[in-house]
Amino acid sequence: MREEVAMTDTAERPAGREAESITRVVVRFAGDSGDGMQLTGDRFTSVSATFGNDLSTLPEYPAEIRAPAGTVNGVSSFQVQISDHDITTPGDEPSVLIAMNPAALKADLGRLESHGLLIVNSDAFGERDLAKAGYAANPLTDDSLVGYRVVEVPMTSLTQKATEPLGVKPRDAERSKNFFALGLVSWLYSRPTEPTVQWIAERFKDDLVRLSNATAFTAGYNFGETTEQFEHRFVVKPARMPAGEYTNISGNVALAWGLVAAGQLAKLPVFLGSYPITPASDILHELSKHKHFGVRTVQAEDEIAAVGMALGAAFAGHLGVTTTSGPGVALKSETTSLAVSLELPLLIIDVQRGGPSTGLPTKTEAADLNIAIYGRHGEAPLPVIAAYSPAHCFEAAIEAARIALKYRTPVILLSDGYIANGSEPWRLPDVASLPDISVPFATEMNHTNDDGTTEFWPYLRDPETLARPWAIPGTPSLMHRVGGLEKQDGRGDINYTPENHQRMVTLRAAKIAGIANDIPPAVAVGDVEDADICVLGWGSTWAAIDAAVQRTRRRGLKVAWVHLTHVNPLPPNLGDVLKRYPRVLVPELNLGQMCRIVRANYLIDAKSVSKVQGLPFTSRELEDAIEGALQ
Amino acid sequence: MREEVAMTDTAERPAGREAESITRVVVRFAGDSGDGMQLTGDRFTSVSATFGNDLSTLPEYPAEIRAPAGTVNGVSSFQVQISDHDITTPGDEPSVLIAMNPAALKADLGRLESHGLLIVNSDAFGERDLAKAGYAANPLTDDSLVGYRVVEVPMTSLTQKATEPLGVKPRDAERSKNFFALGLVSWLYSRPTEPTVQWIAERFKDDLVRLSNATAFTAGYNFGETTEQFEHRFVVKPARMPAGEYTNISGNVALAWGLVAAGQLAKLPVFLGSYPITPASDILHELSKHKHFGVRTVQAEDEIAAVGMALGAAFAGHLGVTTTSGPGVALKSETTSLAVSLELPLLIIDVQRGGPSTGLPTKTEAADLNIAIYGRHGEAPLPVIAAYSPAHCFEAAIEAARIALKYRTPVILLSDGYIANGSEPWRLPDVASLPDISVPFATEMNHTNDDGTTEFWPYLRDPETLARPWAIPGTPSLMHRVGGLEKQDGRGDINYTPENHQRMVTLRAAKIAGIANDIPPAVAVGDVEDADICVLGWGSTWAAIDAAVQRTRRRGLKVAWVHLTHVNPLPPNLGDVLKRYPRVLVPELNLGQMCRIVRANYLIDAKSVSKVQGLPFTSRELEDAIEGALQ
Amino acid sequence: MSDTIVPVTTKKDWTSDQEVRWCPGCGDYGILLAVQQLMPDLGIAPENTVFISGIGCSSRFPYYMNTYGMHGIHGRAPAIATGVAVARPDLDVWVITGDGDGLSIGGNHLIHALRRNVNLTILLFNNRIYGLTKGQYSPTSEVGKVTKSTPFGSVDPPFNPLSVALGAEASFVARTHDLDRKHMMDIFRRAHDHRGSSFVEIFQNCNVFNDGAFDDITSRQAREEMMIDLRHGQPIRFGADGHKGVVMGTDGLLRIVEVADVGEDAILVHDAYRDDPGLAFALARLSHDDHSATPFGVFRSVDRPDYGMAVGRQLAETSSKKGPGDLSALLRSNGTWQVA
Amino acid sequence: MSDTIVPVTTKKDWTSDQEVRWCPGCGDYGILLAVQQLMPDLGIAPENTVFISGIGCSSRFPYYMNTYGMHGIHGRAPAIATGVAVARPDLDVWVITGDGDGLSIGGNHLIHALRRNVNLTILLFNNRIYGLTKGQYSPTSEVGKVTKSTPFGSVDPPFNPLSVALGAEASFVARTHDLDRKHMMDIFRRAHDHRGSSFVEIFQNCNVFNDGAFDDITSRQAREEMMIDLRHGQPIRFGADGHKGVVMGTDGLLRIVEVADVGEDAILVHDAYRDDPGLAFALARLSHDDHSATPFGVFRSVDRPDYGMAVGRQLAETSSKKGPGDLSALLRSNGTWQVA
Ligand SMILES: Cc1ncc(C[n+]2csc(CCOP(=O)(O)OP(=O)(O)O)c2C)c(N)n1
Ligand SMILES: Cc1ncc(C[n+]2csc(CCOP(=O)(O)OP(=O)(O)O)c2C)c(N)n1
Ligand code: SF4
Ligand code: SF4
Ligand SMILES: [Mg+2]
Ligand SMILES: [Mg+2]
Repeated sequence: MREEVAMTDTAERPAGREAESITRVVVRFAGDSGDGMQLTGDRFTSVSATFGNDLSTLPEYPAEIRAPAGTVNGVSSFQVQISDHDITTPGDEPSVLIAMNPAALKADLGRLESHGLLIVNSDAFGERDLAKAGYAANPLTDDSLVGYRVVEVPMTSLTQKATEPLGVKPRDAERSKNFFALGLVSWLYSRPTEPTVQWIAERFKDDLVRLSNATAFTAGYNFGETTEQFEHRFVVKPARMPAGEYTNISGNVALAWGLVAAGQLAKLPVFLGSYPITPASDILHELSKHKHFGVRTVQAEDEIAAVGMALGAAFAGHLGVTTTSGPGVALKSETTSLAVSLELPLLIIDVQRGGPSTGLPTKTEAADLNIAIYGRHGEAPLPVIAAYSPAHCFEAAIEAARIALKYRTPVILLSDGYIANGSEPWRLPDVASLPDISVPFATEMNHTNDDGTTEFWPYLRDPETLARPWAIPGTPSLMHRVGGLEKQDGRGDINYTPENHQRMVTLRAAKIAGIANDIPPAVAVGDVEDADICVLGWGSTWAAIDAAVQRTRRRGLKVAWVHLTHVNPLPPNLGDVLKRYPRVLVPELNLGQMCRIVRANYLIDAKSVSKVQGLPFTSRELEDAIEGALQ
Repeated sequence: MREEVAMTDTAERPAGREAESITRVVVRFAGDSGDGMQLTGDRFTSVSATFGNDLSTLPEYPAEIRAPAGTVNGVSSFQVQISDHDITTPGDEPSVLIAMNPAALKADLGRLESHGLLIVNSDAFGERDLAKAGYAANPLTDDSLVGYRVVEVPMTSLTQKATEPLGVKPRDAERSKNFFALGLVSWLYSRPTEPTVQWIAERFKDDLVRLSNATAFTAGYNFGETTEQFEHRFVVKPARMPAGEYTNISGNVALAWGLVAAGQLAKLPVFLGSYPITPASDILHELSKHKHFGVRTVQAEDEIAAVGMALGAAFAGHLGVTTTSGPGVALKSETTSLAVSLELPLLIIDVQRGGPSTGLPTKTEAADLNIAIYGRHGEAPLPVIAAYSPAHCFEAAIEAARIALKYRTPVILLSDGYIANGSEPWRLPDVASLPDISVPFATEMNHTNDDGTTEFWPYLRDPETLARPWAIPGTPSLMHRVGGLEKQDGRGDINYTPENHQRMVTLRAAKIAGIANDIPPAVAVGDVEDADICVLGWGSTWAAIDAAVQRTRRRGLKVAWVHLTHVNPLPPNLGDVLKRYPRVLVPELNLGQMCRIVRANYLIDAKSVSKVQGLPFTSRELEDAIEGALQ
Repeated sequence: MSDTIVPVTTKKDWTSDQEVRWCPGCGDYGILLAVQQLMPDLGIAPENTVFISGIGCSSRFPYYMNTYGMHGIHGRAPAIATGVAVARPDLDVWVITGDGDGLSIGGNHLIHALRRNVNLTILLFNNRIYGLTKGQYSPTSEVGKVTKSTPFGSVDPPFNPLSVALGAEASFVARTHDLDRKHMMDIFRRAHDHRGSSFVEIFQNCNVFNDGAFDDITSRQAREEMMIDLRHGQPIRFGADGHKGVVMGTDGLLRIVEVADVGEDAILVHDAYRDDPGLAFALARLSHDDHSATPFGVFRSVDRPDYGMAVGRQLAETSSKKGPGDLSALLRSNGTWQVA
Repeated sequence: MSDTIVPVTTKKDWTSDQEVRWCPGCGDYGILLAVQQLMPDLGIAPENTVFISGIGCSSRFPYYMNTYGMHGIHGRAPAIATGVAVARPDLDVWVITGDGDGLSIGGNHLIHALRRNVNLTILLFNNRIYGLTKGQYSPTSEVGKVTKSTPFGSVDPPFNPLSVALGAEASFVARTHDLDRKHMMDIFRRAHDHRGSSFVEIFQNCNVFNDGAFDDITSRQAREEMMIDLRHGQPIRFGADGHKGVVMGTDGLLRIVEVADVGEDAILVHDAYRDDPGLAFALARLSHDDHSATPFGVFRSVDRPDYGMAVGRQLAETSSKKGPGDLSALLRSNGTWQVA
C-alpha cells in the first residue's frame, strides 16, 4: 500500500534544514478524548524507541469513556521524554506542547516549561470551542500566552485540503488531523517517517481511512519542511544503551508476559481468574491472547469469584493468578485469608489506582501497601512484592511466582497505574537465562506410623522452607481434605486445641518471615559511605528518585538510595543499612505507609515525603525534598 | 407450681452443716454438648450474682452444633469465678471441676488446681463411655487422679430414682441430671435455692420436664446435705460492691442494649443490617427483639449487603449499624471504603474470633486490629474503638455512635468472643445521666454565590470537626448526589484534579486525627510516678492485666498500666505517658499488632506479649511476663 | 407516591446542573430524557426521590437527576437501596444498573431485593457489554462475542435478565428499549406505580463498544415483525396487522404461529396479573437471541407485600403491644439486685 | 467419568477416617450414606474426585469423603469449584452447599456457575434454616417463621431453589429428599452423568432447628398423595393408583386435576430433555409451600457445551494454529531494535 501514498514527494525534495542536536526533549500531545492523542503519543514513542533513544512515557486520560467533547474534563494527553542518554522519567515539564483544542490548552499549559514551544490547532479556536473550554476570551489573541513560543497551525483545514483529492469528506478528514500533528512533530524532531507510514498501512483496514491518515501524516511532515514558522529543527541522537535487542514495553504487557514466562519456567499451566477493572484490565486482555502457552483466562462474575477460581485452579495444580486494582483487593480479602490458611500458591496482582473507594480510577497512587500487608482478619501474613518500572513488571511477576510456588503461599504483587500504562525500552533477556522456578508435586506418602503403615499428611512441612506438600487431585492415594478451619500441625485434621493454634499461627508467620533469607539483601547506591541522607524507595517512585538522586549528587549533596522490590518480608539487613545514615527519607504516593513500617521495625526516625495527587513524583519535587531534609 | 416440688422436704430438715467462709471460688462445669452445661453455668452465675458476689464467666463450647456425644471434641464447659471482693477474670485454675463424663474429665482435668475438688458423675464411666473419650483404663480406678480430691456421685441413677415417682422415664430423667449437679454445687457453696426453683418453674412449659428438673435440683441439693462425702461446705459472702442496682450481663447483650441506647440518645431510629456469624449473631438476635424502640433489623443475604443496607439507611437518616466477625469485616472492606468517601455515620461492629480464615469460630482472639485500622484500599482512615469487658460494651457502643455521628464517619467497634459470651455484674447507669449524642440534620442552603444565589454544598465542612453536613432525603431543596469518586472540596462534584485530591485525602485524614482531641487522655494507673514498667493494654486483656498488675504490685514490683478504649486515633498524650517509663509491655491476643503501632508512633522499644490460643490471658501468664520483663 | 398533596414540577426541576458525560450517540441519553420527562407526571417531589446506582456508564445516571442520589460501588446498588427503602418507606427509590453491574457482580443483591420485594424501581441498562471499562463481554453478551477479554470469542452462555428476575420471584417484570421514548415512559410509569420491586430491562445501545446490538429487533424497519407488544388481557399478536400470534400447547410449549393457521381464538391471551409466574417465564424465553421476535412490555405485575412496609408494620405492632421502648426498663429486663 | 479403565471400588474406599460430626438424627447422615454407597457404581476413582463445599453443617461433607476435598469459605464453593473444573476437566467435581451457603451469600456464584454450565455436580442441602449458626431463618424459610433473628416471624418471602436455577439457565435440575436413599442415589447418579452443571435440591431435615419441615410431603404417610414423581416421557400422575394428574391449559397455566375428570390423554407428558425450560419452570412452581403436592425427580436435563471443555478447546485450537507458545518470540512480538 505504501507506494500509493504521497510519501515519495518528500523523497524528491532537498534534504531540508539542518537539524540542531539536543540531548533530550519532553513532548506532550494534548487533545480531546476523541482526538486519538494516546495513539499519536504511542507512535511517536515507538518510532523514537526504534530510532534508539531512551525514553519514558506518561499517558493520562479521563475516567469517562468520552467526556463531553471540547471540555477540560474530556482532555486526553500523552507525555513522552526522549533522550540520547539513560533516563527514567517522562520529564517534569514538557518542552513542547501540542494542543489540539482550547480545552487541551487550558488543561496543560500550566505544565509547559517557560519559553516552551506551544503548537496549537488554530482551527479549533472558534467561539463555541472556547466557550466549552471555559475561555472568556481567545488566548491566542489576548496576551495570556506571552512567555511561550506559540506556533498556530490550522491543522484541521490543512488536513482537509490534503485529503480532499482522495475524496475524503471534510468530517472524516478531521479524524486524521492527529496524524498531521504527528507528521509535523516527527519533522520537528527528525524522526524517521518509514516506520509510521508502514504502521499506518498495516493498522487501518479501510482503504480510505488508511490513505487519509497516511496523507495527513505526510502533509504534516511536509508542512514543517515548507513553513517558515519554525526557527529550528532538532534531532535527539540515539542513546548509548547497553548492547542488545530492545522492545518498547508498558508495565501491563510486561506483567502479562512475566506471568506467561512464569508458567513456562514453573512448567505449569497458568490460570487467570479476573474481573475487569481499570487500570488492571489490560493484563487480562493481553493474557487472553496467549492461549497457545496453555494460559487459561476466565472473566469471573466478580473479584471474589475471580480469586476463588484462581485458588481452585491452584488446588488443582495450576499457577493460579488473579489481577485487579484496589477495590478488588478489598473484595478478595476473605478468600486471600483462606489461601493463607490453605497454604497454596496464588498470585494476587494489584495495579494500584487513586482511592479511597472508586477514587480516581484512571490515575496512579501507591496507597494499597497497608491493605496488602495488613488487610486480612486474624494473623494472615503473606509476601508482598512491588514492581518499580514498566519493564521490571516482567521480572517482578516471575519473582512473585517463584516465592508463591516455593513457599506455597499467596503473594501480592503491587504495580500501579503509572508503570502499568507507561512504557520504556526494555533490553530483552536471554530466555534461556531465566530461572527454573518449578517445584515438585507430592507423589508419595510422607508419614509412617509406629505400626509401619504410611499416611499422607498435607501439613507436614519442609523443614527448610516450612512449605507444606502440594498434592494435586489425580495423584493416587494422596487424597486429603483442606479447609479454612484451624488444622492440626502435620496431619492437617481440624483441630481447635490452644497449643496447636499457637503453633500453627507461629509456623505460618515464621514461614513468611523466613523468605527474607531467600531474597537479595538491601543495597544502598550513591554516596554509600558518607551520605548525609538515605532515600528509601519502593515501587514506581524509582524513576523520580533515580533522577532526583543523580541531580542532587551532581550538585554535591551526599545522598544514598535504597530501593525495595520485596516489601514484605523486608531484606534482613535493611535496618543495619538504614541506620548507617543520619537521615532517612521515604517518598511515597500515599500518606507514609512504608515509612511507618520501617519506623516500627527499626525504631529509626524515618521521614515521609508524601504525594497523593494521582500523579507520580516529579524529580524536581524529590530534589527539593532531599535538599529540604538536609537544611 | 413451686409447691408441687419436693422443696418442702429440705425445709423441714435441720439447717445442715455450718458453712466455712471463703473469699473466692472458681467452679467449672464440664460435660457433653447435650448435657446443658451452659445452662447450668448460667444458673449458678445469676444466682451468685443476685446473692451479691462479684463474678466473671468463661463459657466454652465446640464449633460443631453437636459433636459426637461422649467425645472430647463434644465437650462443652462453663467456668465462673465468684468472689466476695472485686474481681475481673473467670480465674486461671478452677478450684472445683464437675465432670459429667469421661470426655469432660479428659478435656478439663489439666486445668484443675492441684488438690482441687473433682466431682464426677460415676454413672457415666462405663466401658463405651471411656472408649469414646479415648481412655484405655478407667481413671477413677487407676491412680491417674491422685493429687485431687475426688468425689464420685452416681448422678444419673440418683436423678432417675428421684424422678421415678413422678412417672419420668429413665431416658428422660437423664436429661435432668445437670440440675442434680447444679443442686449439689448450690448446696456446696450455700447458694440460695429459691431463685433457681422459681426460674425452673417459669422456664419449662412442659409439666413433666419442669417437675423432673425441679426434683433433680432438689435431689442434688439434698444429696449434698445428707451424704458424708463432703468434708466441708462453703459460703462466699457477698462482695462489697458500690451501692446501686445491678444486673448480670454478657458483652453481646450489653452491646445490643448500647446500640438501642445510642439510638435513643441520638434521637434516631436504629437500622441494623447484619448477616449471622459466630460469635456476633447474638447481637442481631437481641436487637431483633426490641422493635418497639424503633429498631429495624434486616438479615441480609451476605455481609456486603448488610453493610450496604446500613450505609443506605445512614444516607436516609438512620443510625446505620452492621455487626459481624473477622471474615465479615474482610468482606465489608470495599463498602467501608465507600463510607469513608461518602463521610456518612456508620457503625461496624467486629466481635473478633480466632483466625485466619474460618479459623476457630467459637474461640476468642484480638487479631483484627490491623484490618480494622489498615484494611482498606487507598487512604481510608477511620476511628476504631475497643470494648474491654462485657459491661463496657454498653458504653463503648454509645461512644462509637457519638463519634460516628459527630464526625460523619464509619467507626469500627472491636469486641471479642471472650467478652461477647462472658458475663459480669453491671451496676446500671442512671439513664438520665447518659450523654445526648444527637446531631442536627442540614436543613438549609450553606453556600452563597457571588451573585447572591444560594446552594447546598454537601462537602462544605464544619471548621471545627471537619464533618460535612448530613442532609437527608425528604429535605426540601437540599437534593444532592454523593459517590465514591473523588469529590471537589466543598461543592462535592466529581473532581479529578491533582490539587483537589491531595486536599481531600489530607482533609479526611485530618478529620479522623482530630478526633484525638475529643477523647479522654491516656491515664496511667498503679505506680504512676516510679514504675519500672508500664503495661499498655487494649480490649479484653483488661481483666487479666488488672489482676496481674494488682498481684505484681502486691509483691512489691513497680508497675504502671495504661488501658486504651480508643485505639485509633490514639490519645494525644499517649506517647508522653509511655515515655515516662523505662519499659513498655503490650499484651495482646495477636502477634503484636498494637505494639507495632506504638513503636512506629513514638519510636519506643515497646515489647509484645503475645498469646494466640483462642483463650484469654490468664493473670498468671501476665504476672510472669511482667516479672520476666523486669529481670 | 407517599405524598398526599401532589407537587407540580417540570422536567427542569428534575434536571441537575451536572454536564452529562456519555459518549455522543449513547443510548443512555434517550433513557435519561425519558425519565426526566416522566417525573413531573408521577406527582412526586424531587426531595422525596432517591436514585441509587452502582458503577458503569449507566450508573452515572443519578448525577444528572436533581434528586437525592448515590453513585455507589460496583454491583451493590440494590443492597444500598434496600437500606434506604426499608428505613424510609416514604421515599421513592430508584435503582440504576447495567448488565455487568446488576447481573455480574451485583447478581446476588439484585435477586434478593426482588425476592424480598423491596419497594424499588430497578432500571437495568442492558447493552450486552462492559462500557465503562472499554468493552469486555458481559453476562448478557452472546456466545462467540469477540471482545478485549475474549479475542477468540466468548464461550459464556448469556443470562436472560427477565428469566433471572422471574426465577427470583420478581413481582413486576418488564422490557423496553432506548429508541422508543413513549414506550419507555409508559413502562417506567407502571414500574414506578407498582408497590414492591419492579424490574425493567432496557435494551440500550452502546454505540462505541457494541453498536447495533439490537438493530435486528428495534430498528424502525425491523420493529413490526420482530417486536411482540404484550398487553394484559389481549391476545398476543404481532407482525403486519397481527398476522403472527403466540399459542400455548398442551405439551407446555409456547409457539409462534400464523394466526390464519390456528384461528384467532387459539391465540394466547396475555395475563400479566397472574400469581403463577409460569406464563411470564415462558414468554421471557420466547426469544433466544437478538435476531428473533422478542416480547416487550409488562410480563408480570402481581401484588405482594412491600418488604419495607412489612418491616415497618412489625415495628408498629410491637410498639402498640409493648408501648414505646423504655430504656431503663430494658436494662432491668434480665433481673437485677440491689447493693446497699 | 474421565477414566477409560473403570476402577473397582467399595464404599469403604470412599469413606474417610474422620468421625462424622453432625447432630444425632440429622438428615445429612442419610445423604452422606447415599453418596458413599453410590460412588463405587459410578466407575470413577477417589483420586480423580474432588468435593468442594462452603460453610455450614452440610458443608462439613467433604471431610467424610476419602477424595480430594476443600472445605472452603461461606458461599464461594461454586467459584472455587469452577477453578478446579476449568483447570482440570479430567476431574469429577462435586459441590456441597446449603440453602444459606448456596442461595444466600453464595447465590451469585451459584447462578453464574449454572449459566456457564461448568461441569459440576451441585448438591444443595435445603433444610430451610441456618443450622451451623444455630437457627436463623434462611432464604428458603417460609414467611412468618419464628427464629432467633425473627422473634416476631420472618417477613422475607422465600426462594424456590429450582426456579432460581432454571432462571439461571441450569442444564440439569432435579429434586430429591433425605429419607429415600434409593431415590437419592438414582438422582445423584444422573446428576453426575450429566456433562455440565447439575443442580440437585435435597429436602434435608434439620432435627435440631427446623425439625419436620418436610413431613407433610415426605413422611411415609404423606408421600403417596403429596409426592409427584416426574419421569421423562411419562404422563405426570400421582396419588393412590395415579388418580391425580397434571394438565397444561392453553392459557399457559398448569393445573392439578383428577385424571377421571379429564381423561388420561389430557394429562401432561413430562419432557425433561426439552431445550425450552418453560415446562420445567412451570413444574417447579406447581407447589408453593411444604404442604401441597410437590414434584420430585429430574425436571430438566439438556445438553449444553461444558464450560471447562469449551475453554480447553480454545487452547487446543490456538495451539494447533500457532503451535506451542515460544517465549522469546512473544517478547519480540511488538517489534524490537538492536543496539550494538
Ligand atoms: C469492585 C469493582 N470491580 C470492577 C470495577 C470496574 N468496573 C466498573 S464498571 C464495570 C462494568 C460496567 O458494565 P455495565 O454494568 O454493563 O455498565 P455499562 O458501562 O455497560 O453501562 C466494571 C467491571 C469497579 N469499578 N469496581
Ligand atoms: C463470611 C461468613 N459469614 C457468615 C458465616 C457464618 N455462617 C456459617 S454457616 C452459615 C449458614 C449455614 O446455613 P446453611 O448454608 O443453610 O447450612 P446448614 O448449616 O443449614 O447446613 C453462616 C451464616 C461464615 N462462616 N462466614
Ligand atoms: S461506552 Fe458505550 S455505554 Fe458507555 S457512554 Fe459510551 S456509548 Fe454509552
Ligand atoms: S444443626 Fe441441624 S443441620 Fe446441623 S447437624 Fe444439627 S441437625 Fe444437622
Ligand atoms: Mg453494560
Ligand atoms: Mg440450611
